[in-house]
Formats: sequence, structure tokens, C-alpha cells
Amino acid sequence: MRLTCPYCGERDHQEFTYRGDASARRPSLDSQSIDEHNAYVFDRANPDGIHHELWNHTSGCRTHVVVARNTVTHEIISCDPVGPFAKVMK
Amino acid sequence: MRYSAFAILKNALRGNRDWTPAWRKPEPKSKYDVIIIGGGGHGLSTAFYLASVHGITNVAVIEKGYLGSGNVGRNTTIVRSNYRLTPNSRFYEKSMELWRELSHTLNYNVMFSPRGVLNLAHNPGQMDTMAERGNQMRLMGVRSELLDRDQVARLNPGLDVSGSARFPIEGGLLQPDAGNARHDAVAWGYARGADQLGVDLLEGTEVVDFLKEGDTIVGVEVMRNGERSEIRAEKTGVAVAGNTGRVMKMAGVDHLPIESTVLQAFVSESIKPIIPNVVTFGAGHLYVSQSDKGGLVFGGNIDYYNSYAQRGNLPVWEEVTSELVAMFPNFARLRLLRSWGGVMDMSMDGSPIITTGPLPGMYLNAGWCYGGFKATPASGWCFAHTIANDKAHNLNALFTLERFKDGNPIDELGAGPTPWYH
Amino acid sequence: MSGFRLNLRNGVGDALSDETINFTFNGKPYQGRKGDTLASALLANGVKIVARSFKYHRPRGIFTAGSEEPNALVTLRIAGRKEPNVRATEVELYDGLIARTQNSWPSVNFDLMTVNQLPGKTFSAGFYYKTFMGPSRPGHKATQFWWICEQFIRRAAGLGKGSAHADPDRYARMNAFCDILVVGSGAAGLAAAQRAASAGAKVIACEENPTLGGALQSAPDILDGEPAKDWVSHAWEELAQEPNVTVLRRTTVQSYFDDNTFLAVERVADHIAQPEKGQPRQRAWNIRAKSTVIATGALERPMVFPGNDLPGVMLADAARRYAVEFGTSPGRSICVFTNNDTGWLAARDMAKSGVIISAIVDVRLDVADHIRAAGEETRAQVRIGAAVVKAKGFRHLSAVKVRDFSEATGHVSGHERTIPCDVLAVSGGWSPAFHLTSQQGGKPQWDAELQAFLPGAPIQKWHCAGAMAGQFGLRSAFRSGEEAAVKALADCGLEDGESSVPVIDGDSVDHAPAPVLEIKTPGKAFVDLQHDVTADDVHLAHREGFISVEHLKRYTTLGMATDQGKTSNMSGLSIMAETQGKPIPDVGTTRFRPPYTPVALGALAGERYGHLAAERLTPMYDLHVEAGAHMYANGPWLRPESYNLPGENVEQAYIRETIAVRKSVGMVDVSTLGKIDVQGPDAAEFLNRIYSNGFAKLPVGKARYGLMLREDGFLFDDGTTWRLDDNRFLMTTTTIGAGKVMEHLEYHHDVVWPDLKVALTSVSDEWAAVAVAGPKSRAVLRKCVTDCDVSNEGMPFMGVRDGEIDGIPVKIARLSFSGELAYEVFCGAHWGRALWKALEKAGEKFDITPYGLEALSTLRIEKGHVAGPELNGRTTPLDLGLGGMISSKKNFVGCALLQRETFSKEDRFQLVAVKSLDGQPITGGSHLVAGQKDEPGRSQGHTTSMCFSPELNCYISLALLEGGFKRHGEKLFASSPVRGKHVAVEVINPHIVDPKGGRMHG
Amino acid sequence: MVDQPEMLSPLHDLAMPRAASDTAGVELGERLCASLVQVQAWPNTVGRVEKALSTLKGEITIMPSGPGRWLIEDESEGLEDRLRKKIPSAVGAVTGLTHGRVVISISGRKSEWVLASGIAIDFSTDAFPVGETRLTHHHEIGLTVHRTGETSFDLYVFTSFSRAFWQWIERAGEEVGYSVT
Ligand SMILES: Cc1cc2nc3c(=O)[nH]c(=O)nc-3n(C[C@H](O)[C@H](O)[C@H](O)COP(=O)(O)OP(=O)(O)OC[C@H]3O[C@@H](n4cnc5c(N)ncnc54)[C@H](O)[C@@H]3O)c2cc1C
Ligand SMILES: NC(=O)c1ccc[n+]([C@@H]2O[C@H](COP(=O)([O-])OP(=O)(O)OC[C@H]3O[C@@H](n4cnc5c(N)ncnc54)[C@H](O)[C@@H]3O)[C@@H](O)[C@H]2O)c1
Ligand SMILES: Cc1cc2nc3c(=O)[nH]c(=O)nc-3n(C[C@H](O)[C@H](O)[C@H](O)COP(=O)(O)O)c2cc1C
Ligand SMILES: [Zn+2]
Repeated sequence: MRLTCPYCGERDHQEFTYRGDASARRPSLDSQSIDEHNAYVFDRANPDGIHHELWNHTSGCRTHVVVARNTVTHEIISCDPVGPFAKVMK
Repeated sequence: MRYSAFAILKNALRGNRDWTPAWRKPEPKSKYDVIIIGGGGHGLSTAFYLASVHGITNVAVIEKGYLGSGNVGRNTTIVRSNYRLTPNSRFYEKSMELWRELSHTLNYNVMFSPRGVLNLAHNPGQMDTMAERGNQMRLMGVRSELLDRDQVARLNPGLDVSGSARFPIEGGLLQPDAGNARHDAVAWGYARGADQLGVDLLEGTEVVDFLKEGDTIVGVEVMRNGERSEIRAEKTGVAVAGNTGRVMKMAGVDHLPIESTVLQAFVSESIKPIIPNVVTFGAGHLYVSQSDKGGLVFGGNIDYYNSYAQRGNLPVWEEVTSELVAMFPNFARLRLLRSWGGVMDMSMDGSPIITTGPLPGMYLNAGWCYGGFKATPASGWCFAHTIANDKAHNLNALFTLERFKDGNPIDELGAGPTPWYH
Repeated sequence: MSGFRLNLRNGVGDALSDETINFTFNGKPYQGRKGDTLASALLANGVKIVARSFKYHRPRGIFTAGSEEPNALVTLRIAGRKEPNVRATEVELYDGLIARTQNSWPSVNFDLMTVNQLPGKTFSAGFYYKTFMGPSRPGHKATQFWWICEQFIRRAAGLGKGSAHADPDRYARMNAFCDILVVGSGAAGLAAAQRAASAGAKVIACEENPTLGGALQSAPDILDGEPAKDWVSHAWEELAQEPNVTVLRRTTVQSYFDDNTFLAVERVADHIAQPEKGQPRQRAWNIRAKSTVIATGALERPMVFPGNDLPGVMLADAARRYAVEFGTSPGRSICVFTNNDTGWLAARDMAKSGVIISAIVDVRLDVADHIRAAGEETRAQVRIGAAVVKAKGFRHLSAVKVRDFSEATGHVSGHERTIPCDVLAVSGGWSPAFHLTSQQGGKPQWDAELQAFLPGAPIQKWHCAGAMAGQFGLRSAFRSGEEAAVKALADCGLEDGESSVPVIDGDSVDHAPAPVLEIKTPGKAFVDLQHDVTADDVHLAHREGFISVEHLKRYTTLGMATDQGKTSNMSGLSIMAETQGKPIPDVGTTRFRPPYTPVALGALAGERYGHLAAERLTPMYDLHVEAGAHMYANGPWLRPESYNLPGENVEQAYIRETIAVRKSVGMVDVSTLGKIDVQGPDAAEFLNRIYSNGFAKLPVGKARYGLMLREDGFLFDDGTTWRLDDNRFLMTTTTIGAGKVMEHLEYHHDVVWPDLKVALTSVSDEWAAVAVAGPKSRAVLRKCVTDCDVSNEGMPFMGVRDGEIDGIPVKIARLSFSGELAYEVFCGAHWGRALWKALEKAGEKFDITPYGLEALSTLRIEKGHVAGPELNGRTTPLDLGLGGMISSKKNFVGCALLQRETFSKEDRFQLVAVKSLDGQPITGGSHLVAGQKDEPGRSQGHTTSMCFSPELNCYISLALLEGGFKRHGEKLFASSPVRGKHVAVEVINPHIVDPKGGRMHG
Repeated sequence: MVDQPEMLSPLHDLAMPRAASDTAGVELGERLCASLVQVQAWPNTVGRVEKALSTLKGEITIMPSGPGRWLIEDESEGLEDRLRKKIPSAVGAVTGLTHGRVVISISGRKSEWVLASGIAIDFSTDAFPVGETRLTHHHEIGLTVHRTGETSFDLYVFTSFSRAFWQWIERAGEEVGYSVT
């Protein structure tokens, strides 16, 4: 599989570390809600089809990429930057 | 027809013309007492035990492909109960008990072969971790032996036990009663056994939706030969392993503590016996044994990403083969024959889920990760009990869906809620 | 060489050179020519039986001329280079080659294992599932019977024997990138490569064989006025000169992965006796292509009829190639049996080369005139509308029986005629080699006209061409190759190139066969030659309900042998289809999986063979080794376990080292600690969210011990973090945790709180680090540190200061893992050695003792400090008695879920220490139980970190015990049945050394 | 104040000069940096950091190493302090890495071949022009690859892995022959 790091360009997925479902969003820092945190930590949609997921380009620029990928065909639909520079890079 | 050496001889004399189908190919009825979705090892064994232990025979197993087309037909066949945590330890040892009798129970040779599973350790710290596990096993009444390097070398002559190895072997933990079984035979044996007790095995029949009354599941909608139809049931059990996410979504359960990933397996060309047992590498992730046909069957890590594709990618090839030839440098010229993938239902703690619910009328069996083949007998046995009694058996009482959110994971590796680390 | 070599001349035996090559087969010397394969050389020498089959040990001869060979498997070379199951059809002859037959005893010509044939029909498909279950006694007994049987079965099964020695050769990898990968060098591949190259695309072309050109190598056609072979060789030579073209011979594209990533394996040195210095035996090419042209040709398939496995029965095109390319007649008298035109042309080409063709038998009545004319050129007797109903011979073909055959009914009739022959060349038509597309999940499609599956619609950027795409004619092969290239160029966003198709003067051949693959007459007819799967087995599988193709395959093992059914799958399918009364496409095909042909495991490991993982070393590594340290593999790191003096074992050494630290001073290399530079205006805020305890108010010049939790509330990692400046921190992590902590921080920065201005950099390798510990540690520092006050006031507990040692800039933090007065001294890694030596020198007077991991661990165990074994992923801070480090003033990662009820239960596994009551060591991994050795009872917890405590003068261990906090004083046993140990222990407070902390604060 | 001792490379006794035949496909070498510093800008200060970097004097190599991030080598010492003065914390972060890397250089007609045998990036000059930098890895060893010429590269290798990497590159060089300078 080849992923396109918005900064480094296209690379083997071996250069990246998978970090899972990008739709799981951490509750705000102020939240002490056990339910909200439980949902963030344990609930997964696990779709058969397009999955938005995080990959850290650990062997490259070490920033995260949100990859939209089809879990059935492994087709990569998009690779988008996240993080402090996401806006600058888009 | 009962299988035996005598039957084989008799039939051979008649030109093998009198053999009958191992199981029927029935048309679906419109209603059953119990439907099991998934004609894998767990679905079939559940049906078998429902009929044989609980006398519930009006049962259908619904399989979208051919029986055994899922992970039961594509795993590396390792059967063991060398667990560290008590709930797993008890459950898998129950499975071992059932394995030992399975060929007789089913009148089908599942080739359960207790050739021993050896986990290698590469430094004193790892030896202690092995001891910790081995001791737990002993205290649970499961045989285990801690071997030093010489004992390991005697058991597996091909292993590089030299001190110059990158990760020198310090010793290992052996479960002498663990081993392998013939994967396809397990599926076929349970299928034939269940069929003989009256269970309908519906192949080529895909569940595409659930029938609901309010929140209660009252059956399924299936596609069969290109046509849609309904099959009703009092109780519906889901045992679809890697497809759990897909199937549960049809029932409206759209989030679970499970992710699907692909695990690859590999088999080499057939050669004369070269390793007697199952060996795992301790400084990486690799397990290898040799099939009765002579192929080295091996596997390692999952491909670290969500997937419903039964095929993986190259990095895992490089990883497992480099570990294999590091352990056995005399294997370098042996050749890889075939590789394939299976879709794994990775749970958030690496342990399974066998439970009533999560909806009324429904029962769930999932979260098997890399390790559900060895569970096949006990899983079916417990799931059948759970379905029949509407209540978990002691052995699976802790394998709940709630345990994650309650803070009681059964986390052998301590890897936390990152499914692909288990 | 015996008389099977033909009269070599231009066009006959062009693959061979004049050089004579000596080799041995089963210990007997033979000669061949350079250019021969082992198979062609054996044929030339009249060797007919080269192997035995898997199950029945029936004699097997050479069947094909390529990698699809099911029969001719031999063991090549000896000792560490011994390689079983090599296809003789692919082995290029080299001087001194040693080959042996396998799976036969005592010899391939007389194999006692043929007894396996005697039980005849009892060894039918799947018979082993029905028997060997043993006496019906429960438990172990029942299994044992099977287990005994299994030992015999395992020994009987298996093909060749693996080597007992390590492979001395090396393997390499190559990473390659291209616009267009062309697989196959035949007409279609060549046309594609030419067109793509002319457009300026970066092209890699791979060909499995040593020669380029595929079928053109032996084609009778004239291209641009030249014999096909010469034309194609020139064309490839020219193309290979282009700077944008890489041509790889002996390179099989084995696996097709996602995003047009391929694994191709080049056999760099298999055609010579052994690799030259520095040369790999094989090279694994990882190729990333923007687009791909697959032109892998087609595989000929056989016919199924009784006796079809006798040595002497071979594929027609293979027989043709042996004659034309290798100048070798596969036999003295050859009969051809075909269902299509290509069999006839093979006969004609063979006859032209000097081979004697005795008969041509075609199941069809309707054969085109020009094909019949070609047949007439052979002067063979011709039988159309006829079929071979039996191959006869003892161990080798001696004659075939032929009867009339009706294509319409599939029945044979009429008089049986015997045709003597020692080779039967069979052709059942051609199956496109769509293995690569199938690997990716491409669904093959049935073409009724061609009686073959075609690759079907692409699901990645691939384009099929030539015979592989059902374009069998030479013209259409060239054309489809070019068309594929045009599409591939478009995939790459490149302009089209030029056409360079030659003018072709040659046969026009209709490749469509008659839909006949099996001749149904009584007798043992084989479908899978290697696995001895017969037509009867297929019928039996059907009878028993194994009718899905995938069940058929698994029940009979059809197609599961080393050839993966390349030549047998279609026959199996057609028999199954017929049995079910369904058309072939309704039965479907089994899935092809990578690799295309078996690949050496060493090649897959590539450069990692012999070099599994990079070693990670601290700057002081050499000094430790020189000092006699026993090194310990700790993740990627190699670290000193203990510095054994002559005659000392590890335990004696670590006890000595520990005492030295407690009494005077010791030093330990802690450079492996993870170190992360955390900088920025929001650095303090970031750390405050990551750690469970407070960091916002940590003063500059101070360090603090911190706990990190996972979001589910369990402990993740720990370490000290130093505030160097308002906006600058140096975080340390555990050695093993370094990588995962870095990723944890990066995730929270990038994804969760991207607005925080903080920069995270791993500086693990920037800093060498030495901990100096013991009551004399301050004195040591006093002796060597300049530019910094190391007094208690100048550098209080947890203080962090800059200084210098022997001119080396250092950072010193007063931290204690050991419980003693202690310092961690950090310096630039390239000065690490100098720092170590300087400290050693400064400590001389105090007998400063270097200590290893064991003593390091002992010191912290005695102090009750937790580390890896206690942070096992199942413990919370509360379990380890670190509840005080949970800040209630702020929220942090893990704080919400840490509040879950279960974590405050009293029966959780809680940290305690235990001490041995009877002087016996508590071995690692012991469990805590209440009962005596013979009846220990259940596990109530386990020991985590053990040592001999010089402080208490007994063996102690940290442990996690159910409800442990309230059980101090209780007597239990530390039980380790696997080590035969059962030690009486007392539960004690884990803070053994200096619980008040007077020493480290002093 | 005592003079700073000389920095010692982990490769000091491995990368010994060694001439091969004239047919050597590659030449390998090794050096330490006098100064190697990483600078990270904040999203709104990229321009300011770029400007600060443009004013650096001396033998400077600036290698982009991530969004708003650069790795900078100076042939003289003290770059970290100089940069810290130019780039206060409100503008960016400055991290010294002088000791964190060893530079292994490779040149010669076969250098692309040797590198590609272990590193999965496209080394052709159209994909990787002279002067550019790539961040990648060789198995577990992270690498910053700087192309200094048509057939020459500097590889910034993590110090603790530098021996392992050197051993690999020597092995990889054996097929084409190598010399060490
Ligand atoms: C490569 C690999 C190696 C492994 N190695 C081991 C090992 O060594 N030891 C071990 O113990 N475990 C191993 N496992 C795990 C083990 O194989 C599985 O955990 C176990 O087989 C799962 O249970 P099952 O047999 O019921 O699943 P499956 O066989 O996957 O059964 C699920 C069935 O449900 C069917 N299904 C899915 N959706 C539908 C639907 N909508 N309608 C109808 N039917 C549907 C599927 O077609 C499938 O047949 C391995 C797995 C893999 C992939
Ligand atoms: N003898 C016959 O009757 C016969 C049969 C089929 C095709 N042909 C002729 O061949 C021509 C078709 O040319 P073509 O180019 O399609 O096929 P081809 O057979 O000429 O070439 C295919 C080439 O691909 C190679 N190959 C296959 N799989 C490979 C892999 N995985 N990796 C690397 N190499 C691989 C083969 O070794 C072969 O050299 C036509 O002229 C056709 O008439 C002849
Ligand atoms: C234990 C085991 C042994 C296997 N041995 C062989 C073998 O010897 N030859 C073979 O072709 N396939 C072998 N296979 C693989 C199967 O052919 C097949 O790839 C696997 O069941 C997955 O199915 P699929 O490839 O059709 O998806 C084996 C599979 C397993 C699980
Ligand atoms: Zn990147």
C-alpha cells in the first residue's frame, strides 16, 4: 500500500504507524464524563467501505495524515494533513 | 454413514460408489428455533452442541459462502491453552478437553495432534515472563514445562541456539499437550455431526438484514441463489468472526469494541518432517509448525490496519520470513508456496466476547483475534449453553461486551484498547 | 550423450552452446551443454524417470519445459546449499551440478514406497478423515492413537528433505520505482515495453526465463525478414540500451500487492555453482509502478485419460521446445494427442527439427486444411475424431491405445488401435496465466470460444495483453501489447509513443480447442499429477457433497501441490462441471494466491537473512565490553547485565555492585532512556495534560517524576522531566517506552490539541547519560565537575544544573532511582565515552563501581520503585500505591476513566514486596499461593521483580497481590512449579530501603 | 576552563580508510557535524523563521525536515546558541542534534543502486533532485538523506544505530565493490 504524506510525498505504508479510526474524537479537556470517554476509547464503527484513519509518518516527517481508505478494496481515496500545520499545507 | 477403517475397506471394494454426502444440502425452512449466522468453526460447533447437549435440533446455520470459507479454513491451526489470565486459562483448557475427544465425539478424524507448543524466550527477563505464565498454567492444572537452552536445542535441532544469534535463545515454555488440528476437518466434522442431528446447514446463503419486532430480533433476511427471503427464529446467534462489524450493523448495532484487520498466513512447499512441534519466536512475532502434508505453516503479526479484504501486504512477508530464517537458518532455501489472508475480529483487549444480547433475541460470539481456532469446541459449547439458557455459562461469564467500559478488560498482553496491538 | 540429441543446426538447439557441462544425477555422471536445463540434459541422456509422486509414489517423468512443472522435482546441491523440490525444467546446467531424486526409497527406479498403491481405492480422497481415530477411549488415550499414526503419515508425506545446515549464501533486496512495469517478455510484453519506452516512460520489464522473447524464442515465424528468435533478441537488446528501460531476466514477478506494488524475485546466481564474492544468490525486487502491463502468456493444459501420468506423457509445447530450443528429442517416437491446432504445429516443428512423429491424434473431426497440411509434413499417421484411451507401459510409456471419439457425445467407440511410442505429447488447449490479477482479487471471466478463463476487468491499474488476455495470435499479441501500453501511459499521464510492430510472416493459428479435456474410459486417470488426484477422486468428492470448487480443492488437495495446479486446475474444473451437469463458469475457479511460483524464504527475508535487526548501542558500549560486562539484549539495545569479575557469576556480581553503591558509589550507563525535547510557549500546558501529576508549576532548574496514563486509566509510562527553561523541558521515558511515548505525545499534539504551540523532538540519541549513585556520589562529582555547585544547597534534591566535566558540557540532575544520594549526568553522545572515563577517574579514590542492569534493578526493588514489570498494562497508579500522583486540580489523559468504580475495589492486584523466609531465592515469575507445594491452591498474585537484597540479606521480590495493601505481614508461598520452587515468604512494605528518603535527600 | 575533548564517533574504529580496486562502485565515508540543529516554527511564524535562517552566515546546509521544520548543519560550532538568539520561543523551537546523528556519505556511480537496496525511496534524479532532502528509514533506522550531487549523498543517521547502519551499507556495497575514505 502507498500513502501520500502531505509533506513528504508518496511512500510505502511501512513508513507510517497506524493509529486507527480518525473519527474517534477525544472529548474536550474539560469533560470528565465517563460515558463520553468510554465511547471515544472503545466504540468503533469498523466500517466495510470508506474508513477515515490516522497514520503517523513515523519514519518521515512524523506528522499525522488522515487517510480515507476503502477497507474492502484497500483503495486510498485521500490523504489529508492534520495537526498544527494542516491549514498551511492544504 | 459411520466412518471407520472397515467402512473405507468395504466401500473401496465397491469402487467407492456408495459414499453419501457428508451433510445434506437442505432448502431453508421458514422458521427455526435457533439460527446461527456463520458457518465457520464456531457457528458449526454451536449448532452441534445445541443439538447434542441441549437437544435443540430445529436449528439452521446460515453461511454466505461454502462451509469453512472463513477463518476456520485459513488459520495456522495452533491449539493451546497456555494463558496467563484466569478467565482465559479456564476457558481454553475446557477447549483442550473437548479437543482431546473431538474425533470420537464427531466420528470424524480432526487430526488433533498434541505435538507441543514451544514459546521461545531470548533473555532472562523473558524467561521470567514465561515462568509466570507456566506457573499460572500449572496452578490451573495445565501441564507446562520451562526449558533451558539445551532442552530447546534437543527438541528442535534446526534452531539457531548459538550465542551469536541476534536474539540468542535463552530457553522456552513448552505446553506439551498443545499442538495442531486439521482446520478443514474441524469444520467438516462439526458440520457432518450437526447435520446428522438434524441441523440445517444453509450454504451460499447470506444474511443481508435482520427481522425486528421493536428492538427484538426475530429472524433474518437472506440472499440465496440471487433471491431474498425471510427466515424466522426465536433466537439468533451471530458467529461471523471478522464480519462481526458488518453483520451487527445490519441489526442496528453500529459501534462495537471490535475492529477488523487482516492476518496473513503462509505455507511452504512440502518437505519431509523438519520440525516436530509448534515454535514461536520471542523477539518478534512468528509461529510455525509443519502440516502433515509437509508444508511449514506460519504466520506473524496482523497487517496493522482495518480491513475486510482477505489479502495482505508485503511488509508482513518480510517480517515473518526474516524471523523464521533467523530462528532456522537452514530454512532459507525452502520455499514459500502460498500466502493468504483472513479477516480478524480484533477486540479491545485481545479476549473474546460470548454473550447474550446486545439486543433481545440476539446472541453474540466474536472478538477472537488471532486465537479463535483453538477455541472452536469451547466457544461452541459455551455459546450453545448461553443460547439455550439465555445466560452465560461460568466459563464465559466474564466474556461480556460491557467489560471494556466497566474497566475489567481481560488483557493478556496489557496492550490496552488498541486492537491491532493484541 | 546418448542419441536423444538432435542434429544441432541453425534453428535447432539455438539455446545450447558448444561448451560441455558435467553434472551428476543420483550420483551418476552425465554431460550436457551450456544452455541446457537439467530437464533437457536429462532428456538428452535418455533419463526418463526423474521423480515419484506424492501419495502413491508412482514414477514421474518430465512434463513441461517451464515453471509450471508438476513432476520433475529434484533436490539440488548439497549441505547448506541443498535445496529440495527444485523443478528440473528451470535449472540451468552448470559445471559440477549435483541433483538427486527425492521421495523415493531405495531409488527412483525401484521405490518401495509404491506399496502405497496397493490399497488402491482405500487411499481415496479424504480417507484419513474417516479413520485413524483409534479406540474410543476418552481423553489423551484417543488422541494418542492418531498421534502414533500421524508419525508414520508425516514421514511418508513430504517431498524432498530440507538441509540441516544454515544457508551460506546471502540475499538482497532492491527497491525500484517505475512508470510502467511490464511482466513477460513475449511478443505482447515486448510490444508494450517498446511503445512505453518510446514515449519516455520509465519501464521495468521482468522475464522469468533466462532468455527474453517468450514464445518467440521458438516460434517458426519470420519477423521483419528475420527468424522470430533473432528478431526478438535484437529488439530486446536495443530496448535494454535505453536509459529509461530496465530489463530483468531470471526475474519472476511473484506477487501483486495493493497500489501496484510488486514483489519480483531475481535468481542472480542460481545458474552458477555458487555466488561470487559479495553477490547475492537472489534479489527480491520491491517494485512500485504507476501502471502495469501483464503479458504473462498462457499455460498449456493436458488431457485426462487412463495412464496419463506415465513418464513419457508430456505437454506438446514442451516437447516442441525441447526439440526446437534445446535440440533434444524427448523420445524416439512421439505421438501427439490434441484437441486444438497448436498440437499439430508442435508436431510439425518437432518433425522439422528431426524428431520422429509417429502419430497425431485429434479429438476433433473438423480440422482446418492448413493445419492438416502441417500435420502431413510430419509424415505421421493422423487420426482425427479419435482419442487416446489409455497410455500403456511399465514405469514408462511404451504405447498408446487409440479409439474413435465423438466430440458431440464424449463417447469412444470402434476398434482399439495400439500405437507404439515412448512419448505422448498432449495439448488440451491454453489457459491464460492470469495468476497476478487473481491475486489482487480480479474475477476471471469464462470465454466459451476459447474454452478458457480470461483475466476479467481490472481493479487496479493493470492492463492485460497477449495470450494472457486471450489474444493468442502473434499479430494480436503485438497489437494488444501496444494497446495495453497506450492505456498504461495514460495512467501515468504520459503522451503516447511510437509503434514498432514488425511485419509478420507466419502461421495463423486458431487457438480455440474442442471442449474436451477428459476421455472417459476405465482406469486410473490423473488430474493433479503431483498430488495423485484422479478423476475418480473428483467424482468421489462430488458424491460426498464437496462440490464447491473450494471444497473440491481442499477435500482432494487438487491444485495444492508445489505447482498450484497450473496445469491441472482446468481439467479438475471441467470434470466437476460435467459431474454436476453445469457449465464450467458456474463451477468457478479457485483463487490464485501469491507467490506465482514458490520463493526461497531467504529471498523474502532479503538483506535481513543473517541480520535480523539492527543493534542499538550506547556511546559507551565498547567500554562495557572491555570491562567484561555481560551484555543483554533489551529490545534493540545491548546493555550490560553485570560486570563479572573473574570467577564471578551474574548474581555474585550484581550483589557486589549493589553493595558498592549503597556503601560508596557506583555508576551506570543510562543512555538508553528515552529522551524527548519538549519546547514552546505551551510546553508546560501540554505536559500538564499528558502527565497525571502537575507540571505547570514545576520551577526552572527542577525535575519531577511523572506518570502517564492511557486514556483508559491504566498506567502507560513513567519518568522524570526536567524544566530547563520557561518554555523548554527535557522528558525522560523508560527505555522500552521511548518510541510509544513519542507517538503518544505526537498524537495528542497533532490530532487532539493542534493549537498548542509545542515542538516535540526525540533527543534520545543526542544525550549520553550516566547515573552516579551512592553516598560518595557527591564527592565524586565534586572532584570532576566545574562551573557548577554540587553541594546540597547548590543542587538540592531534584535540582537540574549545567556544568562541565573535563571540559565536557554536562547537565546534571539530582535524581535517585536507587534511593541513594544520586545524580544523572547527561552530555552530548559523542562525548559519552570521555564522560564515562572522566567519572571513572574521579571516582577511583572511592572505588567507584560500574554496575549493570541487575544491580540497577536490585537497587530500585529495594527502594520499592516500580518499573516495566509492574507497569504491565494492567495496573493503575492506585494499584501501585501511586495514588498521590493523581492530580485532582486538572484534567489529563486518562483522568475520566480512572474514576471508574472497579479501580477502587479492594481486591485488586496491589503492589507489595515479599521476602523469602527460608533463604531460598524467589525465582522470577512465581505466583503467590497460600498452600504447601503439593496443594498450592489458586494464584493470588505474582512476583514481578526479584533480587537478592543485601539490605535485608535475603531474597525479596516486588509482587502484585490481591488486596495486597492490607496484607503486610501475611505469610504465603512464592510458588514456581515450572522451576520446582516453593518458597515461604512474608508480605512486606515495598519501601524497604530508607522509606523516609533521608539518604537521597541528604 | 579545560578544552573540550574531541568528539568521538561511534564509527571511529569501523570506518577505517580502505581502498578497493579501481572498480569500486561506491566510496563510503563518515563524519560528525560541528553543529546540527533542528528548528521548528509555529504555524504563524514560518516566514519569520525562514528569514532568520536566511541570515545565517558560513558553511550552512539547510534541510527541510517537516512542516515548518528544518535541520541545519553548520561547519563550525555554536550554531545552536546563535539560533536560539535569533529564534526565541515565541518564534520557534531550537533543538541541538549535533550528537544525535552521524553523517555517512556515499558517492560513486553505484550509489543509487546501493542505497536503493535498503531504502524504499525513488533515488532517480528527477524524483530526487540534487540539493533536496528526504526523510525515510532503513528498517528501524530513521534517516535524513541529503543529495549532495548527481551520485553523492549524505545520510544523517541516528547515533545509536550508526554502527548497524554502517555495517549494512558495507555489506550492501560488497556486490559493487566499495572503498572507504
Ligand atoms: C491467518 C490466520 C491464522 C490464524 N491462526 C490461528 C491459530 O493458529 N490458532 C487459533 O486458535 N486461531 C487462529 N486464527 C483465528 C481463528 O481462525 C478464528 O478466530 C476462528 O476461526 C474464528 O471463528 P470461526 O471459525 O467461527 O470464524 P469463520 O470461519 O470466519 O466463520 C465466520 C463465518 O461467517 C460467515 N459469514 C459472515 N458474514 C455472513 C453473513 N452476512 N451471512 C452468512 N454468513 C456470514 C463467513 O462466511 C464465515 O464462514 C487464525 C486466523 C487467521 C485468519
Ligand atoms: N506455442 C503456442 O502455441 C502458443 C501458446 C500461447 C501463445 N503463443 C504465442 O505467444 C505469443 C503470445 O505472446 P505473449 O507475449 O502473450 O506470451 P509469451 O508466452 O510469449 O510470453 C509470456 C512470457 O511471460 C513470462 N512470464 C510469465 N509469468 C511471468 C511472471 N510472473 N514473471 C515474469 N515473467 C513471466 C513467461 O516466461 C513468458 O516468457 C503469440 O505469438 C502466441 O501465438 C504460442
Ligand atoms: C494449515 C493450512 C495448510 C495449508 N496447506 C496448503 C498447501 O499445502 N497447499 C496449498 O496450496 N494451500 C495450502 N493452504 C492454503 C489454502 O490453499 C488456502 O489458501 C487457504 O485455505 C485460504 O483460502 P483462499 O486462498 O481460497 O482464500 C493451507 C491452509 C492452511 C490453513
Ligand atoms: Zn511525512
